[in-house]
Amino acid sequence: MWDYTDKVKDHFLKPRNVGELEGANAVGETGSLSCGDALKLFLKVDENEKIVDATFMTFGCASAVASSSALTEIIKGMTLDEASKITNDDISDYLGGLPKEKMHCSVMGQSALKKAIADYRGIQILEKPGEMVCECFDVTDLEIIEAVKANSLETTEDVTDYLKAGGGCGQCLERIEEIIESVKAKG
Amino acid sequence: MWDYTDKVKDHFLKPRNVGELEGANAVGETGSLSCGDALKLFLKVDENEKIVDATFMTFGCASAVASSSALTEIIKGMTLDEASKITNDDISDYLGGLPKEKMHCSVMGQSALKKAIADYRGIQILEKPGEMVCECFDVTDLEIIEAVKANSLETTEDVTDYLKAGGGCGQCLERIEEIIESVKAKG
Amino acid sequence: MRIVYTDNNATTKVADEVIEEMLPYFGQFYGNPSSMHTFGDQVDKKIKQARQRVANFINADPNEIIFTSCGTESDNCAIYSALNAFPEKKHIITSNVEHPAINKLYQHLQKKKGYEVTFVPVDKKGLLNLDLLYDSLSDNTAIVSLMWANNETGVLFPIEDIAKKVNKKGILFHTDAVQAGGKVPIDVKQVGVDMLSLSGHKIHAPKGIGVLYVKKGVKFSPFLIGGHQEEGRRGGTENTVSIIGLGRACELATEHLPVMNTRVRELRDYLQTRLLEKIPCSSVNGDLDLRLPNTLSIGFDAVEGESILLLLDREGICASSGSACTSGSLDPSHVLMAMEVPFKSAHGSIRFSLSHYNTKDEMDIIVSALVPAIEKLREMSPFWKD
Amino acid sequence: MRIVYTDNNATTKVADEVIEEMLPYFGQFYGNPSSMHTFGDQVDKKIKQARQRVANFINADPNEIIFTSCGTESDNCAIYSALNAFPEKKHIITSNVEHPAINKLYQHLQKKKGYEVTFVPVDKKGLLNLDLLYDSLSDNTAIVSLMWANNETGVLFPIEDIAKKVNKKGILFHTDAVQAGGKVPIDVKQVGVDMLSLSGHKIHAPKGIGVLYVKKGVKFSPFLIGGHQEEGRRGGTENTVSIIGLGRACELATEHLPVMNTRVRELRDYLQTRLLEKIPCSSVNGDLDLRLPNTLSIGFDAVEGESILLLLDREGICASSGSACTSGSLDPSHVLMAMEVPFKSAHGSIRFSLSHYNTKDEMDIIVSALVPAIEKLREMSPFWKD
Ligand SMILES: Cc1ncc(COP(=O)(O)O)c(C=O)c1O
Ligand SMILES: Cc1ncc(COP(=O)(O)O)c(C=O)c1O
Ligand code: FES
Ligand code: FES
Repeated sequence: MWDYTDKVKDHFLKPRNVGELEGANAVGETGSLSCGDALKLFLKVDENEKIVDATFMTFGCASAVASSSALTEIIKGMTLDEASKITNDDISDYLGGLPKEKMHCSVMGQSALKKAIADYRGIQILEKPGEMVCECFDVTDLEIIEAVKANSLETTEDVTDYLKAGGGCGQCLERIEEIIESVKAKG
Repeated sequence: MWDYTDKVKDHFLKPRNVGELEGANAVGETGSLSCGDALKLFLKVDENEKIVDATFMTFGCASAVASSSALTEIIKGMTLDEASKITNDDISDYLGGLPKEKMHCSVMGQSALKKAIADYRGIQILEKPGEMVCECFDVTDLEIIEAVKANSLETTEDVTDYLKAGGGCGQCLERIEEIIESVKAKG
Repeated sequence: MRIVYTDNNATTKVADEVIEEMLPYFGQFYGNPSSMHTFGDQVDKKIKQARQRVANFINADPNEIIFTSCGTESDNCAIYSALNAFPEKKHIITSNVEHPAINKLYQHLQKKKGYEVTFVPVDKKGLLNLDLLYDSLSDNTAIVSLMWANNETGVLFPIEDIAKKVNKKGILFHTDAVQAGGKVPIDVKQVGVDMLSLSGHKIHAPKGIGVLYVKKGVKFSPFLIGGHQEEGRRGGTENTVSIIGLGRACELATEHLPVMNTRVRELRDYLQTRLLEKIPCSSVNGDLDLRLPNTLSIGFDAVEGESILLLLDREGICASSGSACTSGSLDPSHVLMAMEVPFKSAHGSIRFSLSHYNTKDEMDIIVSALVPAIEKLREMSPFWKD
Repeated sequence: MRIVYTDNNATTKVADEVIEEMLPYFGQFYGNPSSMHTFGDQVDKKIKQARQRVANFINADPNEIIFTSCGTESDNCAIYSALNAFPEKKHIITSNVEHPAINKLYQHLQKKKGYEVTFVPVDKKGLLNLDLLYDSLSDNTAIVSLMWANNETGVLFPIEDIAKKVNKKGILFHTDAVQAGGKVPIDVKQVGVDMLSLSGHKIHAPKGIGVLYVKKGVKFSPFLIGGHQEEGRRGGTENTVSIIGLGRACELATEHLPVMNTRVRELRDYLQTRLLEKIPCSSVNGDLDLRLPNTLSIGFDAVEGESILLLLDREGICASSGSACTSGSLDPSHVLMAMEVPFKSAHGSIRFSLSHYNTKDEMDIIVSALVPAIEKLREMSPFWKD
């Protein structure tokens, strides 16, 4: 079982800012039903690009709920520029840390926020090309291939050092190793 | 551990007729130091070929000692003709049975007796040709090859049914299987 | 806090009677059963008794029983033994809803050892596609391994019929009966399987003891190579205490089998009815009839399993989502996916698995805890209103 | 009858402290450590503690510890893992005095799997021929496996020196430390082995629990394939109770190590001196110095081991002849044969192996029983007068 911090448990059991936000003028969605984790983030942004309110709806595990709840607390009162600098580590730190198997939940928060900001600013975010390999750190096969080639990476540990990929739950390590080997095979 | 009958235990702890027999006129020896089991049987046979006394010296496990002790008790008073009909089963029965892993001890008794009788009668017993495969029942590889060929035996169970070999401790089963297969291979 | 334990397909409480039987063999009768002294020999005798008890449990002969270290070892051992017996056959068959002890092993054999593997699919109710199974049998097939009862849904496969058909073709048949043991009667003579796996900790014996039944005459090759233990079929000093415990547990399991099929089944059905009644958009996974009497796998739309479990945990209720083995993974259980349970309810599926220790009272506690938990999670789910 | 137990290399009494530590985890805290509830999680925490305790025992990191079902599984797992890591290498090395868990496995690999095997011989004192060992290392060598201490004679191999030389060539090195554990200090960081096996029941934990230490960075492939337990390195629900017991046993073993080297060694030496003094034509097997402090293998000319053991058994004395694993065989132990102990005394060799539970009093009981026993057997031996 996961070792959740008291902060995570608290935000899971008593999530802050749950529900749709009336009058929201920015929405960011990430994840899906099939993934098992999904987050919909609602922001109300004033004319100075300040986030005056934020709510969320989450489908997922305890840390997904807690990460979403934490995210809304963190960004309320920030400007969009400030908020755009928020990383998954900030979310995880706010909660006193997440089990490594659950790091992807904080990544999901960061990603929904990015999308909401883009939504407000009318920018379209392109889906990353390639196939998702590391869900924990949102890294695709193309990114790994590139890194392996560019830096002559030899082992999965090298890849983790460069891209974080594989440094969470470890589910993707086998796939990363395959990728390294196929790159090597092609010379 | 072996399940020795009370009779076996009794004959091991209080063996009858131990030691060299003064005035013995027939001696049979079987086994050796390297085998881990050896029996030297001494008989005093009178002019009517009656066994008037019998003693033994044994190196070996409890059932070897008990089998030797039992053998001397069984044959005392018999004529050589009667004694020559004693089989290992008689020895084992006398003791209320032996663990299957220890059947070879009773075979050793039978074999020493045969040799002692031959010694008295001045007959020379030829060593069986071939290599010993089943120590429990004193069966050589040549005997097994012959039986397998003559009767188209297919399995180790078949061999055990025909020759007893393999029906004791089972140590030789792998070797028997090899022999069957090599016979088959040669067609 | 009062614990309501309904996770008996994951593991069970060691019965008091079993503990009592085992205790003297730790510090008092601790001899090695292979030893040449009475002190070790008395342990050997006790193990013989346990072997007989286990044999009685499934109507086998004692020398058809090999003690292993767990259900997983029994499964691995059975498959490797078959492959060694028929080294020239390169095709193996199983279903797509097996426990990882078979499923992962088959994947390994497929990916790393060049075996051709048929994963026979199940339908939406979790029932095996028998036509596809029989069509896939070939001269090249070394072994068919199919679970007797599914650990997640409790769905039963028709092992007796399958064993007959597979045997008729001269192909070895193994069944993983780890979840069937103690819940449905097992008679190996009647069913006619070649090999069968059991695990102690699913029937109130300790964790870390398993059984592989190998039918007399079936060619066997050892998995653990070492000393002469288990008649040369498994090296390693015997786990004496757990073997002795397992013997007793098998006796108890036989005694409790009728209760399983009556009182435990009624409790399960009661829980099922109440939950379906009280929680909208909920649905049972797996065939309602061909199912273990103690198992309920139930899906709740638009919510996620771990969250449900943690809310139940706060009330002292122990259950599981998917198998206890899925950790860190975002994918819903491969069993529910194989049954094509929609994502919407697959992610929110919970397994309650009962034992004869459970009471009606406890079922009511579960219902009272689960209704508000699902409500709360649905309120924050982006998929609930859709 | 009072039992004098001097067969501790075969197996040991489970310590009272170990039983106490284990007991609550049978019927009270019986959850599955993988479960998503606090009830299972508390067992998981306890297992983490046990893993740390085992790691401390040999100065390893907790994630270098894999729990297995016995020493034999640890040995088998280590070798297969190495072969999988280097599938192109077809040569493996061991000694000719290993326990069957290695010896039989190597024979199997030689006969059935086409491996070239070097069995490095020992001399008359049981010491390894290091020149031959080093000469046999080649680019084609997948693994070298050598026992730390011999189970029959107690003779120690210079594992640290060997590990250095083998590692320098980039070859994997495994040591079977099943008999070394608790008797001599083990520090894997200092010794630098890649893999190391332990077994619980040799250090006052239950039978049926083992450890494989795998150094960080050493490529590993699982032997038992199944669930994600042991970080995916061994499938199968954890043997929770025994793991917890083993953790405690490791703590105790560290505490008792000084006693092993003083009081137990003195007892062994006392027994040895008295027997050599009182029984003519007796001789110690194995090097007198490079030897475990608790082990005495002593041969008596012209008599046979089983008979001696049965006479000792009548006085409640537990010892063994050769390894506890030789059953039904007429051959003397392969260890004594490898040392070229003459048949005359090899067949009549007895192993006494002590623990800290033994007393001087017990040594005297053994001497008093053994002297007349040997006399009696020699009287009826055809080889005694020669
Ligand atoms: C040196 C050695 N290795 C391995 C083993 C096997 O350990 P286990 O009986 O736990 O499988 C033993 C003891 O039986 C042993 O003495
Ligand atoms: C169907 C099935 N097979 C095999 C196993 C493996 O048993 P064990 O955990 O004893 O290895 C389990 C349970 O974990 C199971 O449910
Ligand atoms: S998917 Fe978890 S570390 Fe990559
Ligand atoms: S050697 Fe014992 S049965 Fe053949």
